[in-house]
Amino acid sequence: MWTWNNLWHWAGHPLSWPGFVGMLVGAVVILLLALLVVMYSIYWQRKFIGWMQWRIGPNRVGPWGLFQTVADVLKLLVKEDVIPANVDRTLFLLAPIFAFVPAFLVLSIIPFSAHHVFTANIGIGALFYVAISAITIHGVMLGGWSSNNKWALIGGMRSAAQMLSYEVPLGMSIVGVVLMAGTLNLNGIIAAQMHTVWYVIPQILGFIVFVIAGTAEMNRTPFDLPDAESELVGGYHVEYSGFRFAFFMLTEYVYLLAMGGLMATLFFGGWAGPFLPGWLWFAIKIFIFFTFQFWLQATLPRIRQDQMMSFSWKLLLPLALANLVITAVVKVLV
Amino acid sequence: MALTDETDLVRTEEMLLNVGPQHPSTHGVFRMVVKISGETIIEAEPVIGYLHRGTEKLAENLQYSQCIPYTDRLDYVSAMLNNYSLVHAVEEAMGLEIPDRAEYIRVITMEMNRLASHLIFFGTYLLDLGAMTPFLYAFEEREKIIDMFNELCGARITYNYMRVGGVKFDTTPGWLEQVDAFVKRMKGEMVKYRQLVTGNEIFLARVHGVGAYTTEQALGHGMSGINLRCTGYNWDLRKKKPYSIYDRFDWDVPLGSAGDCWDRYILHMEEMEQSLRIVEQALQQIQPGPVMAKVPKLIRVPAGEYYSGIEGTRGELGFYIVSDGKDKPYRLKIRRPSFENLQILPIILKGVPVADMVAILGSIDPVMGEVDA
Amino acid sequence: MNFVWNGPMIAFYVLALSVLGAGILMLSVRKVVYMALSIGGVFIGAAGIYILLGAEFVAVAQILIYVGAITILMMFAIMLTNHKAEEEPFRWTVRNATAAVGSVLLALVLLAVIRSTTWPVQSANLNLNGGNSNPVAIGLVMFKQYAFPFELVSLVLIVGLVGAVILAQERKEEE
Amino acid sequence: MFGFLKGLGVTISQLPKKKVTVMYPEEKPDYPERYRGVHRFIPELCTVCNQCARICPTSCISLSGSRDENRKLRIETYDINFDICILCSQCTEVCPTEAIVMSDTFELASYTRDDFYLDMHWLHNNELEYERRHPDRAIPETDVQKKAGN
Repeated sequence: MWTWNNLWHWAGHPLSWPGFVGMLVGAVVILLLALLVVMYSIYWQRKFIGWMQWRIGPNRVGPWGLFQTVADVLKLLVKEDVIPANVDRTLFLLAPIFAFVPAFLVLSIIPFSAHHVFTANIGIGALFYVAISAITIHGVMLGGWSSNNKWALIGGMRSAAQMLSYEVPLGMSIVGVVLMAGTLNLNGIIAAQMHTVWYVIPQILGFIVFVIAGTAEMNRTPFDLPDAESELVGGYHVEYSGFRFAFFMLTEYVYLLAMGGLMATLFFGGWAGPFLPGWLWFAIKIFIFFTFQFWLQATLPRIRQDQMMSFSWKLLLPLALANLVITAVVKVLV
Repeated sequence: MALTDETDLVRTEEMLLNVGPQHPSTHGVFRMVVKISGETIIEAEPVIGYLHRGTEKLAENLQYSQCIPYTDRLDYVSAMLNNYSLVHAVEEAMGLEIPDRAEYIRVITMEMNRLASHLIFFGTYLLDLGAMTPFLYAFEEREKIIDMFNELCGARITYNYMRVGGVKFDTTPGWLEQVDAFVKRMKGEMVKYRQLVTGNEIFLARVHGVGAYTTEQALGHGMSGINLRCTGYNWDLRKKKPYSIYDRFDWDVPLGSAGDCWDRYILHMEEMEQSLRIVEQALQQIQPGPVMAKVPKLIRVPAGEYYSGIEGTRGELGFYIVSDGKDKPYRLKIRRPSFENLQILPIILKGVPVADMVAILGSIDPVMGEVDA
Repeated sequence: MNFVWNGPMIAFYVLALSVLGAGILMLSVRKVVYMALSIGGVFIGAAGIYILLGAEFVAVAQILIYVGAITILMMFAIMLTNHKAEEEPFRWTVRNATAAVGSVLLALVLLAVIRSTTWPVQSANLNLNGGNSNPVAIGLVMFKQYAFPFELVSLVLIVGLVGAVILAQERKEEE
Repeated sequence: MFGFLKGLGVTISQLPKKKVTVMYPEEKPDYPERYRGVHRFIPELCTVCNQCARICPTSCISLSGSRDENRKLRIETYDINFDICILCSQCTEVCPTEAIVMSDTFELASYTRDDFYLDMHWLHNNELEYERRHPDRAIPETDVQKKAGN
């Protein structure tokens, strides 16, 4: 039986007050960590894209502009919370929360490191990610609808259609890995990879599908249709300002972190790696994923929405299914 | 388009969407009232006039030389050509003989300006389609052209450089060498642009077969320039009605065939290369000499009606002068190519998705200063 | 009935109350979007109860399919089609009154049936999954024991799907 | 099929390229001599010929002068309504003594419209500033005397 359970000191024991406090502290630590990562991933995004565009990126706030994003976040937090007159008030206020709670919820299953990290070691981790991240669609969609703005409505609808249709190939590409590892538990998947090669090699087809579908799921270039600046002037969050807008942005970047974590876990052996400590390996893998996303963002134009849909259903899904069949056949034969 | 058939399956509510006048992809203060069903446009109505400054009326109270700075502000991304078009019309009317060096400088600056304008097209078009890096690359090269113009005539956008009878200044020492170095550098940049954008599958999927129209439609709407040539109709005033010294250079008119966004895009890229060719030859042929003809201090156009059109960056840019023999035009009519080119929008926007609306509008490449005059 | 105040019990009551609350909310709000949203709340609450019962796979599948897809599709339909966004305010009519009486009667009958049934008492250490983890157990049951019914169900679903497409197609031709 | 990979190659290869950003407020662009910024004015040179006011397409220049004891015209007021000036430099072109010339002052933003009424004092100060910035471009004092004497 799987024994990593013993590492999480409250797992497998009845709930006690110290355990509860530990959970709470762990949640806060992860939250703060996520915020920090989000801030500096935005900083890195601006720097990296700036360098590729012959610019120097943020350079005014702090040394090398290191506090630029901090300043931006502070600005967003102290900004007036504008609620336009004709919005559906309740939903307008709730939508950012719907979007952002699942984003943090999925972080709970990402195994950031082998030890000392508060990860829910649940048996259905991979499926949990796909399921919970689906709730975010509600936030995005309701945000777009309740704004009572036509651009926001189109953005919200696009987003819902996109996330819904890319969830399927995303899930299918994960199934390939699950088949190989024989478990849905993310820790189990890492452990299974420690015995063999990283799954990116045998699952290369699934990996490609995963990266494309994951990019689409996060609404990033070239699938940034929901908030297409040049078409929809910002899409679903066009009416939002202040910290509610910050919530939407936070959602986007926390998903970037979570998707990076998931990718590292499923295809690159998670925290496993020689010499360096586990959390550092994990950070390096996520960092590479971030950089790759920003690189795409700097290079590619935006795909059109009908092409986006047919790309998912007519190309990615068959590919993912083919990958699944091949994996199953190989697994049975070998 | 195929999209309309699919969306017919679901009856959705029609929605009136107001695009602009402050929309990032309308290239200025342009407004379109589009009726959409789902994301498909069923009707589009362009609304113009947000940048109207009454240039034509103002000109009636200005001397010809005073009109020149106003032409800068028509098509503000290719002011040199506007300058030239006006002074060319006046020179034709007066029958002036222009010194050779002045003509060469004019051609070099005009073609460089065309290049700068097409660079803006390249950058903003890709920005419309969601890629932001080409914009910065294009603007960096344009910056170099503008810096050279700044050195030549003292302004970065509104040059006010051409004069009736010649140009305002001779080149500064070393300016022609700068241009030469730029042309060499720009050829390398063009290769980079092709690698970065022209082969990109997403880009190809976005522009191929989008916003196509036929030669008949284009002619019927009075379109000109690249927007006409993309349908395969060979019409370039530099070849068809040669003006200035364009007959001294060896260059081609690139032609499209399908009349879609792809053709318009690729024609812009090819025209940039042709402009580089012309500038290169002009740099070899230019000789020292005067840059200003003998012109009376107060310019008077003989009574009569004169029209002269040149190949502007966006099409036939013409100035129609009605003169009663005084030092001010009785009436100055400007044929602004962007205005004519925009007329086809309601037709080609019918049945396309909202995302393509941006792609089509960008490919027509209007400049609002010129549309509203 | 004896109440045991342990964690799962508290969680059960919280979840059950929120499911009921979301259900009542769905019936009482007037805006259609709010109704769709409340039904999403019901689904999430139900998923919570599944987790309490140790059926985590079912819970996650519930969220994935019902919250992630079905509710979204409902909202899609609501937001994109032509409809009245709000219901008429409630009025007592004969039909409504009859429906109310019927519902109360149904509830009473159900309650009586539930109370009169003798439920098998579960021993605490009964191993339902045969030592396997949740998804594995489900997979084994579904593809070994009930493989034929499972395929049959998928066939029925396919027929339903094709039928829906054909129906939509026919309506278009009539117009 | 994989044309976008070439594009990715282009962007990544630009990483080590020299950055083109000008750190603006600390580091100002060096504008050439012909640059048309805000006008500068040399009162000693002005002959009150009114040509600049007449050629101005937007009629933004107004000036007045009077004869001094030597029956020579001396400038008294010289105002540019910078609100409507389009910096076309026609005035400098017609000025026979180059009393009105363009400078390389380009920071034109202001909080009130009143700041855009540039009087002779402001314009002359701008000239002095310009001479301080570009000693090499300043007109020698002797030349000023000579031109003013004519």
